[in-house]
Amino acid sequence: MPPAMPSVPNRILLAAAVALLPGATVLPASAVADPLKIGFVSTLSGPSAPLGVHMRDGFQLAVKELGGKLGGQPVEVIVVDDELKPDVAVTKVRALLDRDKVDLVAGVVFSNVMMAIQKPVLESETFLISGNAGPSPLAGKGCSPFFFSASYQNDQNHEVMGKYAQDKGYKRVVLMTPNYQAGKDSMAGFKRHFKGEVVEEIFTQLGQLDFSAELAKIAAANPDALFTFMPGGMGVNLTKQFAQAGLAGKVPFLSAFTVDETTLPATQDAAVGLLSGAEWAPSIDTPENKAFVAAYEKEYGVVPSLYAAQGYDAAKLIDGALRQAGGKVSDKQAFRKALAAAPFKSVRGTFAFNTNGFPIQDFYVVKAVKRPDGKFATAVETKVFEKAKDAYAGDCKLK
Amino acid sequence: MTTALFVSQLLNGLQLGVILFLVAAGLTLVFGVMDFINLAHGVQYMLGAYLVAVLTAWTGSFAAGLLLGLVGALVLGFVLEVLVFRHLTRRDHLEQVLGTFGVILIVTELVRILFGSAPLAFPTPAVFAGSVTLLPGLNYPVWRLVILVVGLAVAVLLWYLVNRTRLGMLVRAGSTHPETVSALGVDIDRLFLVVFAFGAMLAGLAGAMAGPLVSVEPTMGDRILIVAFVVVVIGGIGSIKGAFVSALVVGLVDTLGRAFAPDLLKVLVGKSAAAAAGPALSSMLIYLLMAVVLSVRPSGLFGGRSA
Amino acid sequence: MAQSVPTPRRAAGVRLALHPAVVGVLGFAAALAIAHAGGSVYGATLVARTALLALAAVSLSFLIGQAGLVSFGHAAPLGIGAYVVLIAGEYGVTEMLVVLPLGFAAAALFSVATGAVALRTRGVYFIMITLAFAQMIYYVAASLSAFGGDDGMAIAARSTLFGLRLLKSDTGLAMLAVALLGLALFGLDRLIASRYGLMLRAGRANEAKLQALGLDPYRHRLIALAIGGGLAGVAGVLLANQVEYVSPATMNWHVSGELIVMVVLGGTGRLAGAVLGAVAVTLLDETLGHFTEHWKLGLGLVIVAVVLLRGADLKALLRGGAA
Amino acid sequence: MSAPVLALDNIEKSFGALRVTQGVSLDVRPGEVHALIGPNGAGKTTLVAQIAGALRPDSGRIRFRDRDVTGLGVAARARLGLGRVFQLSNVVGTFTALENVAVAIVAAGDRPFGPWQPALRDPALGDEAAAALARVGLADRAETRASDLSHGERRALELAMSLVQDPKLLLLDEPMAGTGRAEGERLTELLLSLKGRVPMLLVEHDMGTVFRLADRITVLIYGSVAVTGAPDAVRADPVVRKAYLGEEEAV
Repeated sequence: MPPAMPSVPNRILLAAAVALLPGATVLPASAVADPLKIGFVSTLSGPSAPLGVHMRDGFQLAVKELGGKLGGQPVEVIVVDDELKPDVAVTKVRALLDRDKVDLVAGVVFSNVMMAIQKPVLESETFLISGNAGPSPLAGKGCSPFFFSASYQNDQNHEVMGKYAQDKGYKRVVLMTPNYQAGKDSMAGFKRHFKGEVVEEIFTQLGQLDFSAELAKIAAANPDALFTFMPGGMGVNLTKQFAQAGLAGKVPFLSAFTVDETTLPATQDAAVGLLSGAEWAPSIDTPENKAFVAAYEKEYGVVPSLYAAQGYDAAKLIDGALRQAGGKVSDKQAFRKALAAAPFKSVRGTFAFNTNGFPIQDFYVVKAVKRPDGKFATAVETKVFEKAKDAYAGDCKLK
Repeated sequence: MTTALFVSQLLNGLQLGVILFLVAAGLTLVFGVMDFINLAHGVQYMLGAYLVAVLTAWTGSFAAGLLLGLVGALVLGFVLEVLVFRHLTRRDHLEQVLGTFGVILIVTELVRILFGSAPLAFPTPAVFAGSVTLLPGLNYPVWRLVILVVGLAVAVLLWYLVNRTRLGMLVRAGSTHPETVSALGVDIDRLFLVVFAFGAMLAGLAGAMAGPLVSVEPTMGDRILIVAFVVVVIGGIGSIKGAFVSALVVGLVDTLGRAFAPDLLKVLVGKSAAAAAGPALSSMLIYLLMAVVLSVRPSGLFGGRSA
Repeated sequence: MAQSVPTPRRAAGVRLALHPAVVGVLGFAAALAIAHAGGSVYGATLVARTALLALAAVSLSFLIGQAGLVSFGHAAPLGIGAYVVLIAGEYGVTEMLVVLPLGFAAAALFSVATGAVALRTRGVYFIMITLAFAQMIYYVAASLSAFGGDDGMAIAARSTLFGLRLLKSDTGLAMLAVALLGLALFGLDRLIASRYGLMLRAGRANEAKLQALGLDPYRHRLIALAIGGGLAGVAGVLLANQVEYVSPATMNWHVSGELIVMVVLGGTGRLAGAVLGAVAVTLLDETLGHFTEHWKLGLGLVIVAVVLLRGADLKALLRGGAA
Repeated sequence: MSAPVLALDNIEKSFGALRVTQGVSLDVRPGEVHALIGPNGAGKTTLVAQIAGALRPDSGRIRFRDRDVTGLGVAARARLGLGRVFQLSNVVGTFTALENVAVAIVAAGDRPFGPWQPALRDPALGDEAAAALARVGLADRAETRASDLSHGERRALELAMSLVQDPKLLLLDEPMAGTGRAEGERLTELLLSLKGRVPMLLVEHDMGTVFRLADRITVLIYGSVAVTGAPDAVRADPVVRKAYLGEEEAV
């Protein structure tokens, strides 16, 4: 079959190609003219919606920049809101697979949603491109040839802060995360590289509003640093209250997914100077990144976050792979091979895939700053890991 | 050091308590006077925070923003009452639950369309930023003290209004003997309108007070609503005194529970068991409290009437 | 419902054919058949999901509409049923004929244990104490780190039926869900008309009178809670199989609220109303959700409109219009 | 003479500083109609609530059929045979008249959990209920919803509900209140037909009915018993005339 040339009108070419296939006549004629369908799963309602909105906007920005096409193919992106409820997500993903017959599924902010939907998606041998969630089972024993992550493995941004605390020579650290699996994983990730004393592990309620009790405890413990993981609204609450409690500037604030561009518009000055582990920041100095940040700010009026960058990269990854695979995903072997080569320029700079479908990339400590134009953003403070691989790839049997 | 920690946790608990009281007060009044379940009360808390945040940014002054915001919350309370709630007052509780749930969806979604899902900036007013030293080793955020003072002032004001004014007498009578009030020739609909709008304003004030502490986003009212209901029910429906006492108790139990329950468990059942059970236990403490109170006193602490 | 003796009896056949259980089952079966004929796998998914949600709503409607017990914690027995599938699966038990009664029993046990305390209260206090118990079990589930903690966990495999993998396809699951819904509607309807149901309904309508007649309906209500909770547990067993994933999110109070919305939207007077409510909410979600990210605005408007219109005195409106 | 069916011994009840029941003692003998009268605010409603078991007295004892029932609740006393007709008609409004009577039969102990079949299609239950309705003259109203019955009809229905329970004492709380003249007359006839078979404690404002029905009358003033005696003696009592009948005639 002839490879699809980007310059040739694809539909006609594809139609011709399909018509030549034996048995193609049994296909409904409309299927031929149908654009490539991508189901995009994101959290768009509830307190965690800003993360999902950024990820979706990043993805759609890339599609828009590419003229509504990926790999030269016209695409239809069907966005669904998982409401951060696994059972709702599964039902909606089944609709994407069975009713809408999507060719690809992308997105997913939260790991519990990812763990719930990966089964139906991967069992139907549909490719799943994560825009954020990177739970350890998918990186290790449960890895799949149809799964690729355009983000990171969950532990990594926490490991960054552990390594940073170790390098800084901090001796006594307090850890605080919400009481759920990701919180426990976060502490484990931090401790992988941190060898000093953990004075206290504080587990808070998920969605907690008031951190006064915990902050008083931290003040009393007077540690060398605080490491915390408070995604979304919890991060806003904690950051504001941390500043008010007078701890800012006294206790170094090390975090992951707590201080980023989804929360900075709300926390503003209270967050300036706080540190976070990330694989991307708007300040990364590559032409692709500069263009992305500028375009995103122009389009949506806010500074992009890492979720936006990952969404953008996910679209670019699909675009590149489609180009290599001749504009179609039906030859799964070929498309997998194309994806694994990561044929795109990531806004992060270096980006390659490990055997388990997770990226090999650099990780940084970033710091919240107020930019000269008055907007708040994170900026790279220091690079902690170079071309890092996740800790679970060894358990993955894929080659 | 330990004393300082304990005192600061006490203050934290009281401060959470007065915020809960501000939300619960309107809820319990509307509940008591009109036997009306208003799930949308949390939305009014959210609207208060949004109004004050936006108006503060617009006027450049927190005082002006707060004043205008409270007036706005009052007006929105009137509007919602006239548009929806007044048509639900004589209906079955379940219809009220359903109708006000619909209002939550509508208002939350409208706010999302207008302001987006992202949390809004609501900085601490500059005058009240930072913290003061109360005791040696005890630095306490000024804003939290402000909340404490405002909450207690409102409690005193409410006590005066309810116990010393004609309006208050009607409210009290209305919560126990609604037919008597109508028999007195009082327009119960107008009484409800006033009480409702006033309650909405108090919820708005609570939102504005909490704004500098928490993430100001469209669903911020959901969680506080459930806790406010817990407060109202523990205190006894319709009782301002009950709401006040139970708000403080719930605030203290929640805060002290989070602060000390895990450590206490460590001593009692050992470290690993405590690590597993501690956080779950401190999360459910207020619900446990409610279940215990209601099983002993099925109409709450100060409830005269079971609604 | 309870038709009384001297009324001319309709032919038994006609009565059976018009029974809401039969109508409901036929309706769902037709939907399933159409979906199947159209080759839509998702149609079967949708029918399965709607039927199991309808079952949960019907069990709540039995409590609210017949027993007068407004539970704001019905997500708890639903979630318990789901967790039974997960936990039994981890111990190698996957047979539906075992899991289903187990789910019923576990959920019923929870409902009775908490109900024994909750029934001391009335009205809004009852609403809130049921919420409290549901929140507690929610936090317990979220702390079960062996079963995924807050994230939840995928079930090993769907349950088998008679040792066969009949439920692997959503069509099979949908048929089971529809059959169970029909059975529940039929059984509850019988129960409502029985002496027990008569006492239960009298207790809801006028408890003081029932007391004065010498009957304290406490035991009747406890049994109602066991039945309603147990059926929600059955729905939970089906839910876990449909989603193949179990998480504490199922026990969130939002879910309890949504079930109440379904029941009240469809009308509390009849069990069949809950089925209509469940269908309406699922379809609204399905259609509006496809058009706009802000579909909840539409849902809210529909809910408020239904409530306000239902309250309006339509006769008076018509008279006013004619005058 | 046999022991009284109901005996109150020195009942006391206060709400705060207000003593609403002050040392009340009275009894109802087998077969008699004992009327309890008194001006508004005399504490009749509170006393009825204590007899029925809805309120617990602060002190004193209540004996019913030779049992101390002071500590028992409403349902338990009802099961012992205390039938009650409420001041405001108290039936299940959404049920038909027939269903209401069926409720009473089942509540009285006809297998409350019953067999697995529609209750009203059980002839044993349906026929008994229909017969009870016929006895109070409501045979043709069996299928009418109770809320659609007239005031008097609802009273009759309530009476039917009490009678199927084979009561050992009927506690009638102002049965004539709110009924029209003709309805009241029919109800009085009905009560007269029961007289001698079921002992009754009749709380009533309508003096005509009281003097037609009562064997003895107790007058309650300010929470305490002013006088107990035969109708003629009570009518002649100067205290009663001054405090109660005079006032009543003035109205």
